[in-house]
Amino acid sequence: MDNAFGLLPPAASADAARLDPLILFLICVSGFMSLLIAATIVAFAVRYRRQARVNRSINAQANHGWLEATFITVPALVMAVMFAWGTHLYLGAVQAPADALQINVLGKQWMWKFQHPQGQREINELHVPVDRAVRLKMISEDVIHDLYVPAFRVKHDVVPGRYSTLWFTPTRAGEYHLFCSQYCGSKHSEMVGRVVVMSQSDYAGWLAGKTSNLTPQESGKRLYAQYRCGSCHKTLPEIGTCPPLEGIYNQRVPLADGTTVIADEAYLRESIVRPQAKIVAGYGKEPMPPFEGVLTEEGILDLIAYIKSLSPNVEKAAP
Amino acid sequence: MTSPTSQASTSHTQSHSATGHLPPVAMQFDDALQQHDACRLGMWLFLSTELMLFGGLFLAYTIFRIAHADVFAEASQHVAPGWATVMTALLLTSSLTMALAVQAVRDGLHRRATVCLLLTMLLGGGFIGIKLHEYHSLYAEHLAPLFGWPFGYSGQQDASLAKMFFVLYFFMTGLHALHMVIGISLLCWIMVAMIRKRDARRWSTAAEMVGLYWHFVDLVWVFLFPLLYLIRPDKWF
Amino acid sequence: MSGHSTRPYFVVYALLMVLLALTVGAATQDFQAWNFPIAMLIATVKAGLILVIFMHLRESSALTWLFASAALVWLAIMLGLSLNDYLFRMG
Amino acid sequence: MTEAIVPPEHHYLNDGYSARSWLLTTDHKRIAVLYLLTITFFFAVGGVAATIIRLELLTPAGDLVQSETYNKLFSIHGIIMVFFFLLPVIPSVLGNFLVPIMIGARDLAFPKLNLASWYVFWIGGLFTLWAVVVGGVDTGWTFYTPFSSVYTNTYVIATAAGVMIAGFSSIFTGLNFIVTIHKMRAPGLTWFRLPLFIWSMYATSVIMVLGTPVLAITLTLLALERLTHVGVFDPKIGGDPLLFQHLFWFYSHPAVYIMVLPAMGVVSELVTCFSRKKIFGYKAIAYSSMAIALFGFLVWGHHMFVSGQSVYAAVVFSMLSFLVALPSAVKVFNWTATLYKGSITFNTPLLYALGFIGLFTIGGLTGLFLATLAADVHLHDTYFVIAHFHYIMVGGTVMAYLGGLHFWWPKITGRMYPEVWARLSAIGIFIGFNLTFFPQYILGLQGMPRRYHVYPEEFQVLNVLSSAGASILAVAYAFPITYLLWSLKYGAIAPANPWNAVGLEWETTSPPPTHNFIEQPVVDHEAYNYAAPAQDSPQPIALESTAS
Ligand code: HEA
Ligand code: HEA
Ligand code: HEC
Ligand code: CUA
Ligand SMILES: [Cu+2]
Repeated sequence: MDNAFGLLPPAASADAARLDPLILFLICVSGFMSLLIAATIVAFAVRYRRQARVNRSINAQANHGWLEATFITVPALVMAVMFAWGTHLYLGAVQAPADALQINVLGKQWMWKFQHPQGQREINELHVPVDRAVRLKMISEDVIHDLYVPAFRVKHDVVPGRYSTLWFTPTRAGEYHLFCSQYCGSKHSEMVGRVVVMSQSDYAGWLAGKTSNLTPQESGKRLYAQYRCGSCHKTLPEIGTCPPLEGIYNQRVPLADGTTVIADEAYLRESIVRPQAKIVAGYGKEPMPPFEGVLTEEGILDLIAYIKSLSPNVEKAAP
Repeated sequence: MTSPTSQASTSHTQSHSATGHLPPVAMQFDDALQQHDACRLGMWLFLSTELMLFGGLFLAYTIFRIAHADVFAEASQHVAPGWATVMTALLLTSSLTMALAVQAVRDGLHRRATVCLLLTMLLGGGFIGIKLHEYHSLYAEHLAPLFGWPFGYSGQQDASLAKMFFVLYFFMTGLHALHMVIGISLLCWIMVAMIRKRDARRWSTAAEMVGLYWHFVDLVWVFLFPLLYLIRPDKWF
Repeated sequence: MSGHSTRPYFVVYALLMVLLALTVGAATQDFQAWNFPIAMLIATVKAGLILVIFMHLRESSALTWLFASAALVWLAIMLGLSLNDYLFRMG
Repeated sequence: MTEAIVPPEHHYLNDGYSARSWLLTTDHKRIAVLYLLTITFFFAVGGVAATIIRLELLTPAGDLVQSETYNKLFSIHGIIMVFFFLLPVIPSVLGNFLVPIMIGARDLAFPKLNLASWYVFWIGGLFTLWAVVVGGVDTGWTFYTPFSSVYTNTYVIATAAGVMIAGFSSIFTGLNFIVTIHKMRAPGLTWFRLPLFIWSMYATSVIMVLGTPVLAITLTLLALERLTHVGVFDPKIGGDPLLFQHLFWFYSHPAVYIMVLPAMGVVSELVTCFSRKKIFGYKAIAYSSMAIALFGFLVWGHHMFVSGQSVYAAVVFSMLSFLVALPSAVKVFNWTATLYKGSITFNTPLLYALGFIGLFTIGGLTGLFLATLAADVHLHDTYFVIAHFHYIMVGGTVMAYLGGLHFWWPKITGRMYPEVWARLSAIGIFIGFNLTFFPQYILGLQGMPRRYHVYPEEFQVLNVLSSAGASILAVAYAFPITYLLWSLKYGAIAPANPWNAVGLEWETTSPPPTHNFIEQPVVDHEAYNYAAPAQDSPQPIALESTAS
């Protein structure tokens, strides 16, 4: 019954296993209510048709307050269950586990690019191991897209200008549809692909067999040299006119305006693309040039991977 | 078409002192009071729609200002608070003259109404004049990011975010200025009637409606002024 | 409509000018977190005066008051529920 | 009862035949007729687009039209159907005709504004049609940025301008209704004596007046961004694309209630009339309309559950979405209860009304799936959503509109429609409708995304079913259009009160005189005061008036 009598696609993720009972519940409640109302209408319509000889006496004075109250409370209770259940599942799926496999996703008109931590890149195809949490860090280069895997029951918009995340734990090996489900222009319906869920060992084999490109971290390092970031950002202990980047990931950074922010991925991205937006306390007299439009989104993802690698110990220590 | 059907049974009593000063009654209304009430209610509803129209811009402004408080504070140094104070004073004064004009029309004082309307228009015109001057100097300073005009922002803050301030500035003041222009044309229309010594009573409702509109435009400015010109770096969160 | 005296208009006008001076004055001082609330408070008082006297709400029916405030409520809904998103976004 | 029914000598239809007497009329009834023609035209345009969509989706491959064309088709289908058909249909046609008559007034408060609204509507319509003719628009009816503001190269500005202008016509209508209902009720017609149709028109008008301006400014910002390359939505220039979605749905969610509240008003009238019984829970239905108008503004974020809005906002919007569903539930139960111990005749209008209740219930309940956070993650932007809103908008509102049109057709035209044909069509529409859209629920559950020109093969069977249903539906819709036209000349002359209904509109002649009533009506009783049906005996279908 893992596909709810064929109404749902095969359930291939932990989310699917959790969601399907809720959907079945919704279907049952709706089915029951619809039938109940339809049956009542038909029954009344037949019984009280004009030709029928039936007792039609009603007490015009009767107070139907209790009935009206029932009309509100019963649906309210049913809906409360729906709300609580749906919200519970939703909130449970917000935060990805810290040890999740991190894959970068880039959406653009009209293709999906995936990049594995070891550097393998693929287009419109995503290979993931079974029974391991996978976290997608996604961004779009142009319009809004949306990554949707029906068999996993997950989707999230892929927005330009900011990272969004989606995570899931595949539970069954196989091939599944991957759709773009936010309308994005002419070839929206062709921005599709497949997710291949493999056993852990197959996945390892696949990774090994795949001609590995540079890892994000490595290409980040190259870009770092190419764009001469190091000309300003000196390595410790040498301190120049700009802040050192070692160890900053997920740490609190004091800003010039007196507040602090946590140097997460969104912050790092902003600091590269639009450095002036948040200036680190004590710096900024010789401002950093904005790299907006200079670097591709892919390049930025790589640079962030590199900067993160400069903070080896704090990776999981999100405050 | 304009014969008032008298309704003995209506609840609308004609006891009001001002009834004598109201315009003739259209076919669909029972009496002048009903007509006047309907017009007023309609006008207030219209003003609600206007407020919601500006509301969209206020929302955009709010979220960008919260996100980039420092940028907005710095960028607003480039628009002239001094001139804006003068503009606010002009507009507030015009609201006074407008209120007086409405009263004068209602009292049938053609001359006084004309003068007050003229003053209102002049004050409004002065406002537009300064506004144009301000637009022009922003354009000259390359701070008008419209129509592909050159944009160059020199400040501590990020230029592309500062641009957002100027975009909002132009959209908000532009929409407001457009309302001013419409208001001035409406004033013109009433003033012509006053100069031609048309029966002022026929115009009292119209003048009152234009007055409401004018005050509303003034009211929007009362908020735009501190929001766009007097920003201090504020730290809320 | 009642009371054909124009005196209230002048009184309100004087008040408005005082408030204008007050806003401008307040803007030259730094009240830290209170800068914005102060500016908005003064603007609201000004708006209130315009509404009540110049726009005759004082002499108007409850219905007119209702209509005048409806858009404010709706505006508050729009701002409130949107900020509910913007202020709580993560990352 | 055998005496021949004679039409009134003077009525609004024979009060001048010149083009001028129609095009410059300020008579709300004539304006309603102008709107009727206009809106039927737009329905046909949107329907043709729907037909091509369904033909294309017969096969998984994109073989009938190209993807660009397909995208333009569903965009124009959505835009025309929503902004130029369903939003105005009941308010501007039935509302315009009935609001003044039902409250015993001679006309709306601002007749010229009413005429202006029709012209403004046409100006907006022409802009949009022009955009379609010169090249179309491919943004979907939702105009999401930055696709619409930067990336597409179709006619977004003209379309947005058209929609925005049409919005003003809806503001004019709403404003007119509110003022009229407040100020022009007949003597004795207190708020709780008003027909429920009036309550629903009032609630609708509130949304129109307070919501539509936000759409106007949003589309203006969109057009400006496209035109001047600066703006607040494009992330490349520091903007926020989600801001567009907030602004758009701030209007467009309440707008779905503009589309359904009037239908609920119509159904309330039909159900009582054909059960010959005072409506059950008058106050509950009246208040629930107002509640929908207010709460409807609090839930727009349920269209953005997976867009990246904050988790906190998502939870609040989900909860409020359930809240706004409650008043709808109240209405459904009260209509059902009205049938109890009624004396029911199955005339066409009632068939449509019952169809409405059933289909609206299904559409509404599936709306609850979408309001449930975790479920929406799976169902968002799939055919489930398409099925949800077609059930409410086509199965619900279009049905109610057709029911209302048949009900008041004698009043509007002075002619009866052919009952047998009408019943057959109503049944045909019901069957065709369900065949078209029920399979789409399953498609959605299985994960077929919407706005897909080509789709995986496993979805074909259900798509073929849906297309088959759509062809039945198209033919069934052609029937009323035909026989209603036919009835104008050959239909039986309608008496003043063919349904033996109560309500001021039935106290005047069919069609009504230009100023609606010969004598100013005075009301001294509550709405729907049908005489209690006699017990134990079949009710004669009589033509004598029960209203005293
Ligand atoms: C007239 C139009 C109309 C109406 C009335 C509604 C009514 C409702 N809608 Fe719908 N909706 C649309 C038109 C409409 N909608 C459209 C056009 C879209 C798609 C837009 C787009 O993206 O293109 C949409 C999309 C949409 C979404 C977003 C889906 C997505 O894109 O992911 C959601 C999510 O919450 C939703 C929810 C609801 C709810 C909860 C109601 C409720 O108001 C329904 C209330 C009614 C009932 C619940 C039925 C009656 C109740 C009973 C019989 C009582 C019994 C009940 C119980 C015991 C529980 N709708
Ligand atoms: C508001 C009202 C409304 C109405 C009435 C309809 C009516 C119909 N709609 Fe649609 N629809 C929408 C609103 C509406 N729709 C919206 C808002 C969207 C979303 C768009 C978007 O994604 O942006 C949509 C999207 C939409 C899709 C999804 C497209 C996609 O996502 O790829 C489909 C697919 O089946 C569809 C089908 C139909 C059909 C078959 C009808 C039928 O009911 C139509 C039947 C009517 C006629 C056929 C015309 C009348 C008949 C005659 C005049 C007789 C002569 C004509 C012929 C014989 C052809 N609609
Ligand atoms: C001209 C000098 C210069 C260059 C070149 C430069 N930066 Fe910077 N960078 C700065 C300065 C100055 C700051 C601190 C002020 C600020 O926050 O804007 C900074 C801040 C940062 C920060 C935020 C650091 C923190 O502690 O929060 C990051 C991340 C960063 N830079 C990354 C990069 C990357 C990646 C590159 C190359 C693509 C780069 N920088 C190139 C001068 C430079
Ligand atoms: Cu990408 Cu749709
Ligand atoms: Cu909605």
